[in-house]
Amino acid sequence: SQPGAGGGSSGGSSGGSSGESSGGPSGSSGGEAPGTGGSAIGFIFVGTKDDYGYNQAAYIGSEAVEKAFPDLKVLRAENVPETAEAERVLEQMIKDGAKILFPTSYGHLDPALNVAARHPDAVFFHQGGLKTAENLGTYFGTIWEPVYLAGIAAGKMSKTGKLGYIVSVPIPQVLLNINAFTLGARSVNPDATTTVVFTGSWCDPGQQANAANSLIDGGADVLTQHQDCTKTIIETAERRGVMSVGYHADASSLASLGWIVGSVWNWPDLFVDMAKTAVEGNFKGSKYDGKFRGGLADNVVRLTGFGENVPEDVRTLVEQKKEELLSGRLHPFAGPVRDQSGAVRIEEGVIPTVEELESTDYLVEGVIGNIPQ
Amino acid sequence: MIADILTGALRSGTSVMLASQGELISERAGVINLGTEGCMLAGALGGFATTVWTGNPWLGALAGGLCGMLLSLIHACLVLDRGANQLASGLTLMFFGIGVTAFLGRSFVSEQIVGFNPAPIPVLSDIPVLGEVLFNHDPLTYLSMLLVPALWFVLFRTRIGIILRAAGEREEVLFACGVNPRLVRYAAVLAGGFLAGIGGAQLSVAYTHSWVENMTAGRGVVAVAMVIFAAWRPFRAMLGAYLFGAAQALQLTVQQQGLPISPYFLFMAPYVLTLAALLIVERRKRSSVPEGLSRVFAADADG
Amino acid sequence: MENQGSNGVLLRTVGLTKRFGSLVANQGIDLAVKAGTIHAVLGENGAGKSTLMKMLYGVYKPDEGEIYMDGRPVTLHPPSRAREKGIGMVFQDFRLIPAMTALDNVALAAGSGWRFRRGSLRERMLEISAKYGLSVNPDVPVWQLDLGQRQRLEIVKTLMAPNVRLIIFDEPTSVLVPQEVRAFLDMLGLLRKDGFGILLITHKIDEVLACADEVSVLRAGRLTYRAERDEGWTAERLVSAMLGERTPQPVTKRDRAGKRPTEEARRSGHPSEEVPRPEPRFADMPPEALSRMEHPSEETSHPGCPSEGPGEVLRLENGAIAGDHGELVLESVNLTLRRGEITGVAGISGNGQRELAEALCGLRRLKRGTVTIGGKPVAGGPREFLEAGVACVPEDPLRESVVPGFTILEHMALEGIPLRRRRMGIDWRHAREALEASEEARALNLAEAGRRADRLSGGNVQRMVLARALIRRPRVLIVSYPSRGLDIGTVHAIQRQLIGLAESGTAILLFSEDLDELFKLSDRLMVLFGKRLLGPYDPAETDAFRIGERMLRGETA
Amino acid sequence: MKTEADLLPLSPQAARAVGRLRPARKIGRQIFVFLAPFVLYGLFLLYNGVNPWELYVSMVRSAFGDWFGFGETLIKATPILLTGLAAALPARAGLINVGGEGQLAIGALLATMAAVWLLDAVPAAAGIPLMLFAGALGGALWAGVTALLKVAGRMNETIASLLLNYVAVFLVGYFVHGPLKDPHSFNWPFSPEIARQLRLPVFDGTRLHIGFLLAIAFAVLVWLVLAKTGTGFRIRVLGGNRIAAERAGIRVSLIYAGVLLAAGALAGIAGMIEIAGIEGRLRPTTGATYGYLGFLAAWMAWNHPLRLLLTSFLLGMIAVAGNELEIGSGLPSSSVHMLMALVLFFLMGGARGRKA
Ligand SMILES: Nc1ncnc2c1ncn2[C@@H]1O[C@H](COP(=O)(O)OP(=O)(O)OP(=O)(O)O)[C@@H](O)[C@H]1O
Ligand SMILES: Nc1ncnc2c1ncn2[C@@H]1O[C@H](COP(=O)(O)OP(=O)(O)OP(=O)(O)O)[C@@H](O)[C@H]1O
Ligand SMILES: [Mg+2]
Ligand SMILES: [Mg+2]
Repeated sequence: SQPGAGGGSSGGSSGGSSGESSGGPSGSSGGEAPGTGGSAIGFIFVGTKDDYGYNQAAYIGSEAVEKAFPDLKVLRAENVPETAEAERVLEQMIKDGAKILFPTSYGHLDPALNVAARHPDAVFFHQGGLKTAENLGTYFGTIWEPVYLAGIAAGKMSKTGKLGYIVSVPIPQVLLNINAFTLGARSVNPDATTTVVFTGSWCDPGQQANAANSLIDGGADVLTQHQDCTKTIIETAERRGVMSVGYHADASSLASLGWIVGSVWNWPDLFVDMAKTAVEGNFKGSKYDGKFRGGLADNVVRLTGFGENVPEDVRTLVEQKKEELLSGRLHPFAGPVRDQSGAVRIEEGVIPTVEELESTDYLVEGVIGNIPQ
Repeated sequence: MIADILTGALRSGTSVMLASQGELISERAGVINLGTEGCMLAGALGGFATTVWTGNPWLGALAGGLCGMLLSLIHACLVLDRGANQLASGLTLMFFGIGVTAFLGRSFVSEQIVGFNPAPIPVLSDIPVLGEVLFNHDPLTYLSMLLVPALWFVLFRTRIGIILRAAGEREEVLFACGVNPRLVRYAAVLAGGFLAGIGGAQLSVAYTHSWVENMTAGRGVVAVAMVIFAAWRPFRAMLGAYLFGAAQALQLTVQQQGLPISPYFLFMAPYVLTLAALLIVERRKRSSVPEGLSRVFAADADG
Repeated sequence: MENQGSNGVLLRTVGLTKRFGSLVANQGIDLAVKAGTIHAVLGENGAGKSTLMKMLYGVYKPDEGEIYMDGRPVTLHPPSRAREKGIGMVFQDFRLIPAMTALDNVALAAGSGWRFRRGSLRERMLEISAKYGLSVNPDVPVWQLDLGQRQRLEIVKTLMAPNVRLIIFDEPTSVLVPQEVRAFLDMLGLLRKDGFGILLITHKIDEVLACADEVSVLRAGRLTYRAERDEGWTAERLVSAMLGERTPQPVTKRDRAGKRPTEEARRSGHPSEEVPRPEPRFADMPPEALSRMEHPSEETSHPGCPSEGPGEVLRLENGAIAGDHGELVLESVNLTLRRGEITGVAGISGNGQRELAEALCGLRRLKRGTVTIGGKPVAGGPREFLEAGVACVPEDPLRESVVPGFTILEHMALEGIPLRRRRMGIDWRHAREALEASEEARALNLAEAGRRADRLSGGNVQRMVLARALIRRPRVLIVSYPSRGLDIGTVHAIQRQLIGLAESGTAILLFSEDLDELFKLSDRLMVLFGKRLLGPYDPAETDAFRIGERMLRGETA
Repeated sequence: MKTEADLLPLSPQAARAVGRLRPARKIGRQIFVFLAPFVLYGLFLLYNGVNPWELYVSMVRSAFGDWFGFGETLIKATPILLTGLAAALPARAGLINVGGEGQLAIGALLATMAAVWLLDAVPAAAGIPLMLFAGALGGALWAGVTALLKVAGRMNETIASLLLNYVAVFLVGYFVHGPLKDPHSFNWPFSPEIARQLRLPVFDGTRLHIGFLLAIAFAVLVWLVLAKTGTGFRIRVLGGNRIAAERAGIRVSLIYAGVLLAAGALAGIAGMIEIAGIEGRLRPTTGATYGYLGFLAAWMAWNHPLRLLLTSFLLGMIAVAGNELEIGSGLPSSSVHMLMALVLFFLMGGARGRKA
């Protein structure tokens, strides 16, 4: 079971999936292009739509789709676990008329691949996956770009040089963001360190408050996070008089004093465009048939506004770095990049590929904390 | 660092502590409520919502307590009136609490509140280590600290306490004394739900200032375990809850040291520690299980 | 009702009936209790005495009939009503909470309001205990009290309730030693003098003869006899009212004639069943009797020197046994049981009877010492003891031997009847045939095999448990209080079985609170007192007074 | 001599017949108990702007409408049945095992480990039984911790097993993030996929695998053991009265340990079936909540293995129909919990008016 590596568009289709084990009730695919002729579009989320974070961002995207296609029904299911349970829900949606499906969490990939094999007439857009199939493409945003910029701002603003990062579980996206943030901060403040704390869950405000307090007690004066819900950490930081960097959602209103900046998703335009492509039968061969990654340049990810207390020089520095990023002169992960042990992970002069970045399994120099191995 | 851990223990242990004091009342009267988790959630949501509506965290705390109580009323009815199995009813209540609060709480996830904030006690909070650990908390935490001696007094020094304990030991004795044990148990279960609700409200209104679904994440279950660890004594239940809090704080501190220990083992620590504490306690001679409760645990096959 | 004006009648019932499902526990009971009198209620097991009393105390609601107090109809259910009306009850199985102190127990029952003043409550408690001679330590948890003390506490508790006028005692003397019975009856006298109405339930005819002013006899839920003291009553009359046409056959005593011809003579003052008289009372003992005790030279006593004797089956050497709370209850206990002999153990309840019995059944590990059965040391749990041939009849069979929902047959299969396999399962038909063929089961008049044991009355459960032990024909039988709370007929049947078993070669250790029974059955007697097992004594060479003396004071000489 | 037996005019058979009188009222009550939660929930749906009748119809259709849906119901019921047995068997010995959740997780963990590390190239005929054994072993090991705490540490098994559930989840987390992580997963936390031949055979047109037949076989086996064998007899004696069992020479610790280990093995097999039948690989949340659902199913079945067949099917059905509820009504998934809890509440409140 060799997963489809390499950047190819529709390679390694059934990598790891058990497609043919069940012939399945395939629709009347015939000559029709996949994704056309359906009466609905389905979205499944791993959490609730109101989490002020990852799922809410995707949910907002689904609302835009609903508005853009008044003739199509939008089916949604929240809290779909990242197990074979997702398969059942996707099947149910197909039965209810959906021909275009958005499984929005990384763990929905395998179930989606299984269902996709059974239903060649449907199109799947998976959020964040690295495997694709004939009728399944993946999309994602290079959110590490704004996170890097936020790291620069944080490195500038921090007085103690101790940054705190509260994360859930050590998946690649999380590690990638930690690394981007740290590289950003150390690019302007070489002594800065990022202390990472895992909470083990995506949204447990009690744990988040514990972690925030613990980091602040340990001397951190800027907190950021990779959690599905983010309010508690920002409010706790604010109450304890330290600064915060946002993620997923603009929470500047929660922290009038300590807010620096944040990185957020902006799915609506992309979702509508993807859906349109599929509805019109143009999925095959489009840029979405494969691995699509949108970044700052595509406005799929964005940087929020700065907090009131961020001085002008920091703002200009960040804006300037952003320009460099957009113009391609700057790449946060341009080698050399060293990991915690000092070993070089990205060689001098090398620019890593999307696959390499999205399967990060190390933390860069300057990060305190460790990932299970 | 020790002071940080102790402070952390109080911060994250208070909600568990409140809930376990409530559960203690209920269990002293012979009813175990595994639905404490659900009651805490109801309290967390009720407290948060009320604070959003009124802007007054005190009203929020009160409403949280009442919501916890309302949920525990279901348990009381099923167990005391319908003779349902206490453990099954409690587990169902837990599911119900999770479902209902997740449903009703959707619109509150993005709300903001002005909740309780740490209010250092003037002179006392200046005492070097102790001041930081004990006297720099939110008002509900102070109240919870006062609750423990008060509960002890009621349980062991008043006739109400005697009646309550009697209900948990041998209801036929209470019945023979002309007191209706069912009423006593009702009151105890409701009081337990009330405190669990306040514990939940502490979490949402005082500690995290936020509401998300299932935000108690097993704290109610730990609260129940702590009551057993405490051998049904209020002060020990307080100790147990703080111990749990300390384990969580310690876990985070260890992570920040960058020691090569998988965080997953650290996540286990509070639960393993709770188990270890239970083991140590249970090894000491025969523990003082209220007789009525031991019958529940003995799983009398009929109910 | 005709008896409107009270003329001293505190309480009157008319046509009181109570059914449990299809079982009629009480049928049309008319009863009257006057202030300042003791009204005894007699009846064999399951006659419905407790049921009647529970209706009077409001625990059960009568199905039919009325209750009048001071001539007015009243409702007594639930107990809070009965208590308001001035009724107190001392239950057969006490209504105390073991985990709480005596004072807390009193506060629970006697207090009111939500607070209580420990000081004044304790004072009142001590006052009442002093007045009626009911000493109890208020600050000790109830589990530490022996049964006598618990009963005294229960009585104090009842007396402390506001405005009690009528007190119900349900088989109060079954847990007391003779000396305590005496004190208890004296206390009843005091209560009577103070104007309380007293309902006394008992099996013991001599107690009725000793103190009752009026007696009612229940049989199978109906009132069969009622009389006042002046009307004159005899034991025979009462017995026949209790048992109906069935006349109790006296137990054939063990034939010790060959060995100990003087036995009957020595047991002076011992009542026989046919003409029961009050028990010998310690308080009544003449000074000569006391002085005689100072010369116990004639008794055989070999504590601490067990030698391998003939027919020795079980030997406990230097045993130390801990109680439920880890405290040492017995230390350096030596005991030898021999083939075909019954060894009786006397002692005030709570002196280690239960612990000793449990240790010899393997339920309780010895702290020190060894048990040898048939020359082989036995350690380990009940299983090892069972395999070594020990059978046990526990103190409280309902709690310790009955499995809810299981039939008598299944209970018998659990220990008594060996189970045969049939294919992969159990051959129940074979078990049933074995049970039906068993003499012991027939002799003890066991209820039918298919009935649920947890719905049997106490006496039937006792019979079942005993039959189960007998069927196994064990080498050693440890039997605790086999006749506690049973009627005369059952007691005789059980005693005959025990004697028969001993004659067939089993070594029996018999715990009993009934000295009469101990003397009648035992070949040797021992006494539990103060963490020690005293004796053995030869029943032929000692008497009830001396044993009673040792129960209360230990070895004084 | 007159005994109590003589006073009882009715034979036990006759008495039982009397107990069965008034069937109309009884049936009436059962219908009420079954319908009331749906009516109540319907009101709730109406309030939220959903037509309850249409929704119920589509729910029933999704669970029974075609083979696929019906298969889904059976798939859901399978682990519930097994974890239900894991609760029911100890319950008959007087133990309350709420640890099905953790036992299932560890069973799945060990089954996956075996499949991935040892059985990759082993043919199905040997591989599947071995994997099953590994799952049973895993569950039994985890239940063994509870058993050890219970027997040697005299700890209360309810609380111990409940707390161990949390530990088990983190343990699985450790493995899927660590040693058992799929090297080709781009560092995502799940195990490699198990070899194709280790997957359980599937019925055509559905995802239904033969695991559910296995589960039914186990239910019958547990019933046979409990009802017919000497061991079962001893287990039930122990469950009825522990002291009586001790007095009868039944080795209490042995039975406690035995039933807990067996329960763990059953739950572990549920975990294995989830892996080999459905998931194909281990993820951090594989099999979540099946343990609790199993406990409730067991309770609803009065711990009787055969009645458990029915109750686990019922819960499976609600869970499957719940998906349709969510998709069709736009209500959040938490509303399924509410429906399930309502059904349980009414069962609890209504099934037993009588007390012991
Ligand atoms: N709660 C009950 N449910 C069903 N039957 C009962 C109940 N209580 C008592 N009985 C039955 O009613 C009858 C009378 O019982 P009761 O306890 O009044 O007898 P008793 O005269 O007090 O006997 P004992 O001398 O053994 O105490 C017995 O056959 C008993 O089995
Ligand atoms: N009405 C009831 N309410 C609650 N629990 C019950 C009820 N009836 C039976 N039980 C319990 O359910 C379980 C199964 O009961 P049942 O009497 O049917 O089993 P059984 O006949 O002993 O089993 P088997 O059929 O295996 O021989 C037992 O634990 C029993 O105590
Ligand atoms: Mg009685
Ligand atoms: Mg049966």
